[in-house]
Amino acid sequence: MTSKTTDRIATIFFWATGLIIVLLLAWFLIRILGDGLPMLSWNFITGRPSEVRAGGGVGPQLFNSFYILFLSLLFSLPIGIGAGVYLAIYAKKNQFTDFIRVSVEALASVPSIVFGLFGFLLFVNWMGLKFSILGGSATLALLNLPVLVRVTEVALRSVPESYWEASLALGSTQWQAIRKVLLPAALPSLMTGITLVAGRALGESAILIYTAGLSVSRYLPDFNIFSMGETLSTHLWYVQSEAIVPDAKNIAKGSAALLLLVVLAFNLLIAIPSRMIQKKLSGGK
Amino acid sequence: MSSYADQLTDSLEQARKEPSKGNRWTRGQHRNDRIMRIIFVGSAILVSVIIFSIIAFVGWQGVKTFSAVSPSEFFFSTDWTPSKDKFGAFPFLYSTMLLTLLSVVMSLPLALAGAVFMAKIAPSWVREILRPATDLFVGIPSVVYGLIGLTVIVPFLAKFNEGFGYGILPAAIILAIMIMPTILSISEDAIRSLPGRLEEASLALGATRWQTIWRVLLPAARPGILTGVILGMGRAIGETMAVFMVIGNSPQMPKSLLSSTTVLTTAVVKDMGNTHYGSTWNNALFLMALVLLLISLLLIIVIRIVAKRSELK
Amino acid sequence: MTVANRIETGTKINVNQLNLYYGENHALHNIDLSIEQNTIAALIGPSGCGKSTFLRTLNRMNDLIENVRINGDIIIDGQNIYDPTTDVVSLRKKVGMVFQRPNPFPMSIYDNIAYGPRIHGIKKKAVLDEIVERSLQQAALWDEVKDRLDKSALGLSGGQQQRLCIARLLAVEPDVLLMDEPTSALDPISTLKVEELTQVLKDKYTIIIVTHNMQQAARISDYTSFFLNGVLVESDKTDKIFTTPSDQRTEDYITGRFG
Amino acid sequence: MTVANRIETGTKINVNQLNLYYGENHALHNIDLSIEQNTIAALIGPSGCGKSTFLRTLNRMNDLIENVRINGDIIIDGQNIYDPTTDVVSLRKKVGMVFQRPNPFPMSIYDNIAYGPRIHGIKKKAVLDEIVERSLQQAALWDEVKDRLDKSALGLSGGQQQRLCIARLLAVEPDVLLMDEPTSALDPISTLKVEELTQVLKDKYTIIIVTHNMQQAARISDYTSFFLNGVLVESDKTDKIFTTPSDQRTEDYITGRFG
Amino acid sequence: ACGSKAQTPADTKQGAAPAPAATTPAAQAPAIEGTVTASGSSALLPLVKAAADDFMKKNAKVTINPTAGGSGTGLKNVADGTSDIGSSDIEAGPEYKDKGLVDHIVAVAPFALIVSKDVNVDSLTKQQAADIYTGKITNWKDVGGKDAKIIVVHRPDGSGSRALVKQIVLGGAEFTKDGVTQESSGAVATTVGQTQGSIGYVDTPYLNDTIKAVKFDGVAFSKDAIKDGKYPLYGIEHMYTKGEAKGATKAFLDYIMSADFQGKSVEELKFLPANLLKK
Ligand SMILES: Nc1ncnc2c1ncn2[C@@H]1O[C@H](COP(=O)(O)OP(=O)(O)OP(=O)(O)O)[C@@H](O)[C@H]1O
Ligand SMILES: Nc1ncnc2c1ncn2[C@@H]1O[C@H](COP(=O)(O)OP(=O)(O)OP(=O)(O)O)[C@@H](O)[C@H]1O
Ligand SMILES: [Mg+2]
Ligand SMILES: [Mg+2]
Ligand SMILES: O=P([O-])([O-])[O-]
Repeated sequence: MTSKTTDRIATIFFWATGLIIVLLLAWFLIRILGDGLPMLSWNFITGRPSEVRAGGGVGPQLFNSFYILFLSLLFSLPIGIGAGVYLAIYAKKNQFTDFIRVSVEALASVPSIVFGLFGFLLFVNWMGLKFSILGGSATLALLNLPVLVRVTEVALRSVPESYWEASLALGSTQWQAIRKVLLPAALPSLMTGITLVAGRALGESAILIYTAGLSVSRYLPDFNIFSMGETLSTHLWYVQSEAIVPDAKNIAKGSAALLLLVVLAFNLLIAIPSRMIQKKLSGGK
Repeated sequence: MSSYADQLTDSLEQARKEPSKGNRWTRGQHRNDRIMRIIFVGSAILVSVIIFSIIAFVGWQGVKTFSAVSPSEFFFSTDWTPSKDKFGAFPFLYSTMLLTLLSVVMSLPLALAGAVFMAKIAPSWVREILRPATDLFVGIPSVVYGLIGLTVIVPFLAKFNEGFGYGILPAAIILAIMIMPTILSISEDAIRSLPGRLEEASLALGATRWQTIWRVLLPAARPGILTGVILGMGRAIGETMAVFMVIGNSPQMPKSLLSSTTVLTTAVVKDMGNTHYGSTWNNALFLMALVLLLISLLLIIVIRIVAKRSELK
Repeated sequence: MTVANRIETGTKINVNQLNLYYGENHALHNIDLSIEQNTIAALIGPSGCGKSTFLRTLNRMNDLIENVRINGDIIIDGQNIYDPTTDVVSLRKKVGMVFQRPNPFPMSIYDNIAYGPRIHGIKKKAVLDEIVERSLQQAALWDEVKDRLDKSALGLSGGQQQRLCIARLLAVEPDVLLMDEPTSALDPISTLKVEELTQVLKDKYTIIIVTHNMQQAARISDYTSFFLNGVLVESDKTDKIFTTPSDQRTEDYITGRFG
Repeated sequence: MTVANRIETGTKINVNQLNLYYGENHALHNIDLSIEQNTIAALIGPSGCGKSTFLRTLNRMNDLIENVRINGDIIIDGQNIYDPTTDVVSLRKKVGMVFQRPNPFPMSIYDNIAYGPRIHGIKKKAVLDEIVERSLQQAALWDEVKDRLDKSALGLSGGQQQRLCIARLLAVEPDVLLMDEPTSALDPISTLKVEELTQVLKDKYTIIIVTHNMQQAARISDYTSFFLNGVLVESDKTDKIFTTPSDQRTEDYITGRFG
Repeated sequence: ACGSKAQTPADTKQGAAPAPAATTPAAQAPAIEGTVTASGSSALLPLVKAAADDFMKKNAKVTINPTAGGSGTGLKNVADGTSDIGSSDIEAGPEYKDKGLVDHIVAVAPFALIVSKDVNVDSLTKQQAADIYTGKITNWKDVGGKDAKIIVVHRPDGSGSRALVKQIVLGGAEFTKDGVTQESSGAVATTVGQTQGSIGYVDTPYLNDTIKAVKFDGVAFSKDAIKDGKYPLYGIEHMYTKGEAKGATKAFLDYIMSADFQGKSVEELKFLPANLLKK
């Protein structure tokens, strides 16, 4: 076989792989959305779940998904960004920095079930929060934290060094340079990173089953952080495994589709402004 | 001319008149700078505190198991019968390893080929489609993967195994898809971040694209690819819900790839809710969580070694 | 104005026995140099000889790099800038820097120029407006950009960007301008504009410029210093260096034997 | 050997009305140029004028870049290399290239040199051994590395790496060597070695070299072409270009009025 | 102004009691408010959920959060205060002796052995069922069916149902480790429904038409069969509180025990009233 035939075969093979990946995704999407979209109705999306009879909705779960996500980001963003800024900018190459870096990587590698256990004992039991939105979002924040640190660090590092030098050479303090130049310039990639974190958090179930519980408040929306907070993905788990409502299968399909749509929408919602900022920053180039 | 000189003296005079204002502002900025620095360092320290409290906590709770169960029983016995005080966790460890390896092996060809395709072959518009597509794989919640495993893969495999489709194989298929984007995107970055001059050098010597990829790019990107594989492994080891739905959950050694078994994560979820805090059984579950944690940390160390080696080169 | 004239105005910068190490790498060896007020000093030498490194010691930008060790004195306006009590932030305000590649911030032209004054506490719009206009005019850029001040600075051409960076620097009213190959990324016409600009600016500022282009050094500078492997080989009036250098290595370099 | 001598050996490369566009950017305008066998042709001009772009059209390295459009003819040994039937892979084997920054593969010195022969199907150890030794000797590197052939090529100094890249190229036995600023990242001594090497190689190869350093062009080349903004301003014997250029712009450039 | 701020909450609290009474004359007692969490037995879950639905309709300010997790989970959660009510199909074990748990027997929950529809066996003796679940019999032909492998579906160790099967059917012997374990009764029903040749056990509320309940020792499940002692597969459902129930929790338990709920809803939900066996 000549090297040129090999090359041609390899090229075909690589294109085929690309195609397989796309087809695989398309199959997932068609399967999930195809099965689930017909289940979606206004009533399903906003309605309260029915425990025994068919025809309930997932309104509170949808609300809780976002509420818990919001709270967990509220806890983890400041710390995550803070630590990320430290690593990207202040950290000297020394043992302390290495130590922090290893900690972040270690935290990132913790299996979510371990976070679940930790949150369950720390927040649910010891701190007496019971199964609650607060307990769930605090634990989820631990999961988000290392990813946010990394995202921040990477985003800041990808800002050209020249901005940093230019600002300091004009006599700014480091904090001024970070706040006025680096963070704004890093914003688009920061936002993309946060979207990924959010997508992951929206889909998380192992952690929340143990900390936020599998039931919802009777009120919608209920902003009480101490009420139980079943989310869409834990609801999906619950419905497919133990629900007795006759339409459990349909609810599962609908929830899966809704969950996917939410993640998609979230990506779009953040991607668009982040593209716009990017465009503005780069002067339309 | 004169107006310019006037301006200059004006501004100088002004500076002399209000030196304190500028100073106060500068002092304030310096203070802010110091405060923010403390905040950043504090945040960084907090991250360390969190991971150490998790390790300490899980470790402390898990190690208590050894007051009732010998380490050799826990790690090497295959008999897990808590009602008879038998806590042999070997089947879980074994299945975890097997499942992880299998899912990486299944995932790797697709992920690597996809990475090469996206980094070097696909025209940019195809890449623009593929990149968000692989991100979307990450966005699909694990429960949904599990659901598909349960409703599609398990029944399908059942056709070939006397009606039984649960076990490591369906779990590995699901995991292979779940970790594919991780391996793919990290490998792609690794390949893409290779200096373009390597590729140029090879092509300029009359190598075909395939020869360049196979002989130069992939070997040069090996550390990055390895990192991707290890991170993918980490994900596979830690995945819980999707695996739980398809693996069968029997506390026994798998007799084949289609035989009900349990991995560490699912062993923990299955019983954590209903064992009493402080009981040996419960402690054993924490010990499993600790083992999971240690395996994950070990993988991190491996990554760092790999990274360091490639740095030295 | 002749060179002799300007020497009388006094020494602005005095470098004594400066040594700099990047970790193990001894990058600057016993540099002694003094630079007069309101002159242009050019630093030349082959790649890697330490020109940029030296330039960056003058506003302590090397502080940002890890593992840098510096000893020796640099005295600017009678004050040793490596004294522990020196406020680095105000030093950098006073000794401004223009980089090889234009590095405007990803903001509007206006905000780029106003950046410096703002971080130094000026908030009044009217004052800022005035500073922006004055700085752009000084940098010979006002006419080209006055109608698009709110557009991103990244939309400017390379040469415009470089003049913007100079304007941005002038807005904080420095005394000394450090320029590290300010034209090497620019086309010939932009280069010419920046060169002309330096000639105007030297009436108010002391300028130190690193350049690879010996003709440029000859054209614009009053004094030239030749570096080689971290050593300051020779420093003298520019016409002297380019006509009758005292060191053989200088001669080899300017006649293109290497580099 | 004089220049006149060599012209008789015939035209190796003939470029006719070559135009190249990077998307909207018209980077090369109607280039006409012919290059004689066994000579060294230097391409000079300010940064961004299209020297590298032109060089890379000669072995179709620009094919790798998206959105490049090329028209016009390039005829090497009587064959139009932009003909659809041309085999790019064998073209590149014949027209080899050395880059600005040395780019050895992250493998052993031996494997670097053997890479080319191997991809062209040579497997026998004995043959490879011989090729490696011969190529390294031609590149004047054999003595320095013969005891460490199995060590990583990245451990060599910059100058050694560049000669390694030349040796690697010689191992595939090209006809034409394209060199894009091969010494600009090297120290003076390494530069000298590479320059000497080109003088030896021109007996067997046709060499086209891009350089920023006009003295280098004057020292080593037989012909010099001056590019400006994508236009080939002037092309002639090197001594003619450097003494009595016919175009004002060439004169301005070589006397350092810009660039 | 300072004083009034401090007083406001007290005022509203006092005022809160009569207010609903005025607006909803039907309500006789002062309005109950609060959140009650109930976790535990998945067998009992349908009943708790139904009761919670009804109870919340009657009490506009109460949220009941019923979840499952298994009997073990319920006991554990109520003991450590994570839940207000812990439900279980089995009595709390000795480890809960000193936790101050108070038992409320709320219903009798019959369960059944279920098989997938392709299994042509309608009845199993206790011995056959025991042999299947201990792994001695692994093919349906050994119990009169066609030649097909038996796939057993279990509940996890913390499940009350599993404990009951172990106690009633296996006589305390150990389960085989083969087969599939599912988190909850609902999942067992689903799995058996979609897996050929499978057998499992679920509480009768989970029976549906994708699965088939087999007779036990020739007796099909019915209220009378249980009452007469002919059908032994049932559990006594307990709801535990930590200490005596108070407030909303008490009201909720009272509602479940009320004649109204016990008399009608319990049987509608395919459970049997708590006092069935005492009569
Ligand atoms: N951040 C750094 N860390 C370590 N070594 C450095 C660093 N920056 C420069 N060096 C080394 O110091 C020496 C002088 O570098 P410098 O950048 O000052 O040279 P230069 O004269 O400005 O060269 P060029 O003309 O290429 O800009 C070089 O050997 C370089 O490798
Ligand atoms: N890959 C590319 N895509 C788009 N434009 C390019 C690309 N490469 C070069 N150009 C443009 O083409 C023009 C010529 O570039 P080229 O690299 O050939 O110049 P050069 O003479 O080699 O400069 P230098 O001396 O800096 O290497 C420049 O305007 C450059 O911006
Ligand atoms: Mg420099
Ligand atoms: Mg070039
Ligand atoms: O969930 P259980 O009813 O079996 O404990």
